[in-house]
Amino acid sequence: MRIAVQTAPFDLGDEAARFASAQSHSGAVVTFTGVVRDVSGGLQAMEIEHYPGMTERALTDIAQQAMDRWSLEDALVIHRHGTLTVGEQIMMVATAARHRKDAFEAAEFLMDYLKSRAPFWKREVTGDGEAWVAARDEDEDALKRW
Amino acid sequence: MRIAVQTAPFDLGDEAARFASAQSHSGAVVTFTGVVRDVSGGLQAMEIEHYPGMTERALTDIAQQAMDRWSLEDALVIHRHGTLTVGEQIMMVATAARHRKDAFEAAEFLMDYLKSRAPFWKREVTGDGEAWVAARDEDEDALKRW
Amino acid sequence: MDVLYFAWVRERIGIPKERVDSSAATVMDLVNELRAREDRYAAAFEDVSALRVAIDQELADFDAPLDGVREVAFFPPMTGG
Amino acid sequence: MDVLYFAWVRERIGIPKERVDSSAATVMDLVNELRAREDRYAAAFEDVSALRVAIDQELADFDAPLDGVREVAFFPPMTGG
Repeated sequence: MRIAVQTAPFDLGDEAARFASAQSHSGAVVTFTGVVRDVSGGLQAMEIEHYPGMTERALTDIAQQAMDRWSLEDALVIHRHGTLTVGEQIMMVATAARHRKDAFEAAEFLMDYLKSRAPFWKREVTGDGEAWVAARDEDEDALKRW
Repeated sequence: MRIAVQTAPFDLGDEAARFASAQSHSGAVVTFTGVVRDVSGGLQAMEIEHYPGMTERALTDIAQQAMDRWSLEDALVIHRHGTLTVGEQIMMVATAARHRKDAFEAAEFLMDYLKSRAPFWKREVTGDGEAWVAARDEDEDALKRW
Repeated sequence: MDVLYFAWVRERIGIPKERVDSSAATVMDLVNELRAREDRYAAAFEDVSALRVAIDQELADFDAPLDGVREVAFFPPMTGG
Repeated sequence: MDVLYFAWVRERIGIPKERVDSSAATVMDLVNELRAREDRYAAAFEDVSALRVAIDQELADFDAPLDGVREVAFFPPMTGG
């Protein structure tokens, strides 16, 4: 299990390949990658603030819950903070399990909890100014299925 | 949308990175990778037979169904055939969408259909001989949720 | 028409493909014709509930008609992924 | 104790962190003490239903006791991922 909170970019390809090759018993590897997207046009940057100390604790706790709840061999969470531009990778999770159902469900669980329970806050910078991204009700609702 | 049926190995890292970087509107990229695993010990090789012609048609049809059913920007399916050894990557799917729910669901749909509706047959070679892998009832049941 | 066999169906029958001249109306009629040929066919088609069939490279049912069909394939349930 | 502010809570109050000497029994008591200080605090804590709180780096409720607590943080709902 590895948790990384960093400003530096990461390479999805390298991380996915390294994660998959480290597994000796897993037939199924799932990855999720979040990318900065310009939904309404004019996005110049995405700034991500976090709570140093609590962030690592929260991500470790969420990943450990996933490991306990599903038959996982391994889990990976990488989340960036700082200033990102359109097209940059914000974060990724990866899960490895014998069966695909465990790998998929655990990856979705990690994403749902990470979205609403890890202390990150996004701010969008456009030509018109800056605005904090509002939490979505559907992200909070997504937790109810677990 | 890309479908590849091949004997050659593929590089999960390269494929995942290339797929993700080709998307301009997607915030969410999910990948699934299947790896040859030695469940009961003594596996020397995994032989994968397929039905040339029908395989490409079936995978294209499954991927097109996923594109029609979810808001996907893109989908990728790579599946190998021939002789593979433990630890080798058998296949992968990737999906890209604005929202993670679409990307996750479509990837699971692709996997469920690919498992039971694409004409591949696995044979395990061990020191004791060779045996065709039997289809699992739970894989057929997995189709019912879609 | 061309008749193709895959996986253990191919192994039991001993060939991957053959040309069959048949006036069978449905897949099941064709199966019964093949069963009557030789023991190896009877063995391969012993339990059709354990088999799947594709007509012109599309999955089909055993009661599907064969009129105009160019290619029929028999195989066990698929195990990809 | 240390009191931390993040995202727009930090912006409204104007500082990321401060030392607060308080005998508040619960988080809500602390919020009321802060509200009474200055308008910028009153603005930040206007609607606590729009806020989240962490006590010693664990998410908590506004009625949680503050006895022995070293660090309290206030912030809007999280938007990671």
